Amino acid sequence: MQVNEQFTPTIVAFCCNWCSYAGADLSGTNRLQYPANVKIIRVPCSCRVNPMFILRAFQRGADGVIICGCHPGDCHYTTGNYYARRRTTLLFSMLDYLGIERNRTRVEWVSAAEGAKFAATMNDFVAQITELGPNRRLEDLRCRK
Amino acid sequence: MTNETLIPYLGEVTDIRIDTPDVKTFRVLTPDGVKPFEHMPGQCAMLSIPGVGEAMFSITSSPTNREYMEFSIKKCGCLTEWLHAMDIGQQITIRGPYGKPFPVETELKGKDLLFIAGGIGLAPLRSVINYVRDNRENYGSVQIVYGARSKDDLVDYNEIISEWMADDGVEVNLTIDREQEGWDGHVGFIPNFVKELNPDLKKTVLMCGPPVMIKFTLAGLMELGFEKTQVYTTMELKMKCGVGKCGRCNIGDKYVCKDGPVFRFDELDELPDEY
Amino acid sequence: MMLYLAKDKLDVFFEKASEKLNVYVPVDNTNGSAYRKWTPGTVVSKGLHTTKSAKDFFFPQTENLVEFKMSGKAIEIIDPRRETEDYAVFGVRACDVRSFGILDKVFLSDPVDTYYKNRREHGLILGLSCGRPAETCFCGTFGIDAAEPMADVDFTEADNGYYIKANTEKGEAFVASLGDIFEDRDAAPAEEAKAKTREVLKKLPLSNLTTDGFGGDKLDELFDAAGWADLSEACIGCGTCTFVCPTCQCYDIRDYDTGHGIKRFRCWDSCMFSDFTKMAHGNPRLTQKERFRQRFMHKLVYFPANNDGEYGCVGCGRCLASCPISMNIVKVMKKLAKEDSGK
Amino acid sequence: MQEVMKKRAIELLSDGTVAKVIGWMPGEFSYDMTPAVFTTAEEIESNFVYNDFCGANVSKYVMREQKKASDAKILVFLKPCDTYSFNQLTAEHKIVRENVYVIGVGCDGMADVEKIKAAGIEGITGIESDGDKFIVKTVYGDETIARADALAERCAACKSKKLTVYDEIIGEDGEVVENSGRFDLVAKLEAMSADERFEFWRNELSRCIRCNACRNVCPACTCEQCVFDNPKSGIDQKAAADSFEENMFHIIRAFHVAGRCTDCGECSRVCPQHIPLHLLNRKFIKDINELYGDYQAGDDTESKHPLTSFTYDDAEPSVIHERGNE
Repeated sequence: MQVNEQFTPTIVAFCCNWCSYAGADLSGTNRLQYPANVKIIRVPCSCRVNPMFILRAFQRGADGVIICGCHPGDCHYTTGNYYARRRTTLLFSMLDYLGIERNRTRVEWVSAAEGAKFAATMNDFVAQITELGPNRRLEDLRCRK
Repeated sequence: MTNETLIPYLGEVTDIRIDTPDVKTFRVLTPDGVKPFEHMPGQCAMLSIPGVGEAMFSITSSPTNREYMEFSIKKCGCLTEWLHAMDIGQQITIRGPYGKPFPVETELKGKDLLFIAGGIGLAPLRSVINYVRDNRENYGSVQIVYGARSKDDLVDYNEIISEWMADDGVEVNLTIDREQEGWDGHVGFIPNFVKELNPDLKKTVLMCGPPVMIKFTLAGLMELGFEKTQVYTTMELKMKCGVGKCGRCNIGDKYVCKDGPVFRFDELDELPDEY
Repeated sequence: MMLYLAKDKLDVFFEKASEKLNVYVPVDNTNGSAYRKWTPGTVVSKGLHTTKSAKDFFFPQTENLVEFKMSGKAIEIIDPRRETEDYAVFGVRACDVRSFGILDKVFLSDPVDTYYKNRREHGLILGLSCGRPAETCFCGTFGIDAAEPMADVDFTEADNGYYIKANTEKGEAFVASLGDIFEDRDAAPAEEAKAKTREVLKKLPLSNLTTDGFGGDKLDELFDAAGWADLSEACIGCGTCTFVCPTCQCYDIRDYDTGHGIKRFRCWDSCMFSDFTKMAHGNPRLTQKERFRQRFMHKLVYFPANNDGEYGCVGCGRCLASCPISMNIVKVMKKLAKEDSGK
Repeated sequence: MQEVMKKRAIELLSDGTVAKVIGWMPGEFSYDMTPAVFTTAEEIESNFVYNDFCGANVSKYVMREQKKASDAKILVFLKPCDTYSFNQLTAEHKIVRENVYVIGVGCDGMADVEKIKAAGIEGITGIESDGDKFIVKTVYGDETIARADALAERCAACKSKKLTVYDEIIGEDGEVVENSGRFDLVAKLEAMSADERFEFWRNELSRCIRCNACRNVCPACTCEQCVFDNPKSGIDQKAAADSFEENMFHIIRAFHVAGRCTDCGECSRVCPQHIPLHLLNRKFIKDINELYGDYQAGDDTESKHPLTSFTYDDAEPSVIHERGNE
């Protein structure tokens, strides 16, 4: 795919309230830069992310979706992210199976103390999606502006 | 706009009156400040909020009202909740008029009329009542029996008290389901109230209300000696197109949106029992 | 004499026709076929039926009706329609041709559905008489002759080619506009082919199915028939029969929020779906029995009551072939007729 | 076999063991049987059929009948693959096992009339089983087709002929089939490039007409109200108005039954557009087997579903990104 110089991807980041959202907060207070086109959606736990959320993000114009939760073993609810891990693995595999670019999705475990990791992850993910170009395979044409 | 049936006109809500805890009356004009279209009593219009939904509502105001159109709407579903939450000045879409009106210019002319309404069922009848009041010379006596769960649930109590009750030749009988402080009128359900009132058998009845009220009131009227050919009602079914094509309001060989919503009970008898 | 087109010149015909309008032809896919726009190299399906009927051309499964732009309390209404192109549909069987007449009765009656009318006026139907009807066919029950589709132009396969007959002015103009690609020939082989088809039709297992006991005046007998409970017992409430049916025309109107406006579209709906009549205050058809009954009552009683006795079924047999539990209008008609005669 | 089944059904009805019998009634052309509920011996005597075309999985009807009357005793005939669905429904508390009398019916694979038609046989008026072939009567003359060629696609790759639940057996119980080859097509797809896979699935899913047959027939789809029917979900799409919605419906549906799908193949059987929907479900099954250990839904009613359990050292989602061939 030809990479459009002007292309600024829309990224949706589902962040768990207890770790990754706090991590995002910390990266903010530390004045670490990450692109403004990352839209953070706070969820109580990474396992709250229904596969439908991910698909609907793509439907409404996301070019990449990233899910951030506590590191395995650190879940505020003890086990939530273990379930999320299985679910997202299977969903990503299914998207890949359908021929949808697998690199449009990612899971990262970011703790409340990892502000730097959060910013780095987002920068890396944005770069990755920019390189991939706009989401065309899992797009709802009616929503295209 | 065009005269396409499925493409609506633009309407603007210019006034919202709170009638009861769950009924509001909306005044609708076009953005140019005129009435969206002419109609006859008993006819309906499709109101919609794009993105929320579209539904059929009976037009509450009388055709004799040349200035605006009014809809009394009870909060009970997705769209009505949205309508109840909106403010004056909100634009909505409107299309119509749909359906067959009450036969005010034919069969009802010169007749003594008995209106029986329960709760929000007054909405479609209010249009007829005011039409009759404005063309008083064309009709005989008018009796209105109206009931609701409580005094607070009587829709537009003000108009009933100050206008209808003040009219000569209009008899208004109100009832509520249960005793209530500040209410010295009749208490009891409509079917029994109608029987107690023992109306003249010459009257033509126009009835609207919840299905259970209709069922028992009709039985009561039959007991008193009324014929089914004397009783009209107006129905409600799910509708989408409003013009007899989408198939949703199909009962037997009739489409409620096109062949109704006003039916005489002997006509309803010929339809399968699916409403 | 009749116009004749040799089989090996069919592509020439499509090519010539495509210069004037878009031509759609049935094309095979996995275990079925569907209409596709003809382009050089397209192979026309030899199958009897397309999996879905041809009603899509006039009444597509989804279609945008109107769009809205919302800003604050204001709404802007936009008519999204563009100019419709002229097109021709090739290979339409007699049953489907008749179905268009039934859809016309719904959509072209007052008030006219302009979306439908527009497509109908721009479309040209090229019918194809049946050579090898299937066991599921029962068009004869509704007085349809599978050998004479009665489309704008009829094609009859015989003598290694097609015999061509224009039935309407539009069809005649179309045939004339293609000039000299047809040749004049004696019509005898075409008549022979039709006669052969009619012989096969007589031998079909459903050839003895009649509409006796059904019609606009049979509401009372049929509505309360005991058979509905058994017939609908296994129905899973899907929309397969409705969606493959050439005459089912119920639709839903829905809004879709695109994030920067609202698109109001209509889409096929099925009376078999549990939410078809569901509204805020309840649902008048609570069980599958009532929904199931509605579909068949509509085709066999309500529709004829409103349309001079014409039934809302054309006997194409698609529902027989595709129902997940093999319940269909033939079984319904046979059971109810039996019950009726047993009274 | 049909006669033995009829005899047992009548016996169990007569002695009061059961009040209802779920079976099949005949169709018009000897290949179009309809599932039916019988309540009297006379009905069974005159109208009960069982033959090579009774492929429909009737386990979900048990749930439906119990919903109407939860305490009615029901007799159901289940083929091996149906028993897996039955177990799964029992595990999910959708069926009260005690109120069902299960007769397991041995199975050697069911025939599919689509296969016969695809072989070019038209105008079928009757089909007779004759050893390893079928004699097909048609209006255009008699034809024969080898049984193996008429076997339903899903039966050709049968995962198990073992009856996993029964009160008694008619016919012969079988074994789980090793190397059934049911994942061959999935593996073939996995080996394709992303572009090819996308092309393949667009071609298949674009035919979807959203009739909901796959969902309604699926023994794992037992939600009281499907999210795609719920007006409050925001995605109660009635039609696949956009290619996105075609994808979403099938991804979500397959995901929702992942780990619970027994691979009975009903979704592909009922699809009027012949979309190979089972390939979505099988992908999940294959992934689950490879990532979290072999698991067969409906094997029993006790084991925990792979999506409601986990281990501490499960694979990270990044394994997907690290796979070969993008």
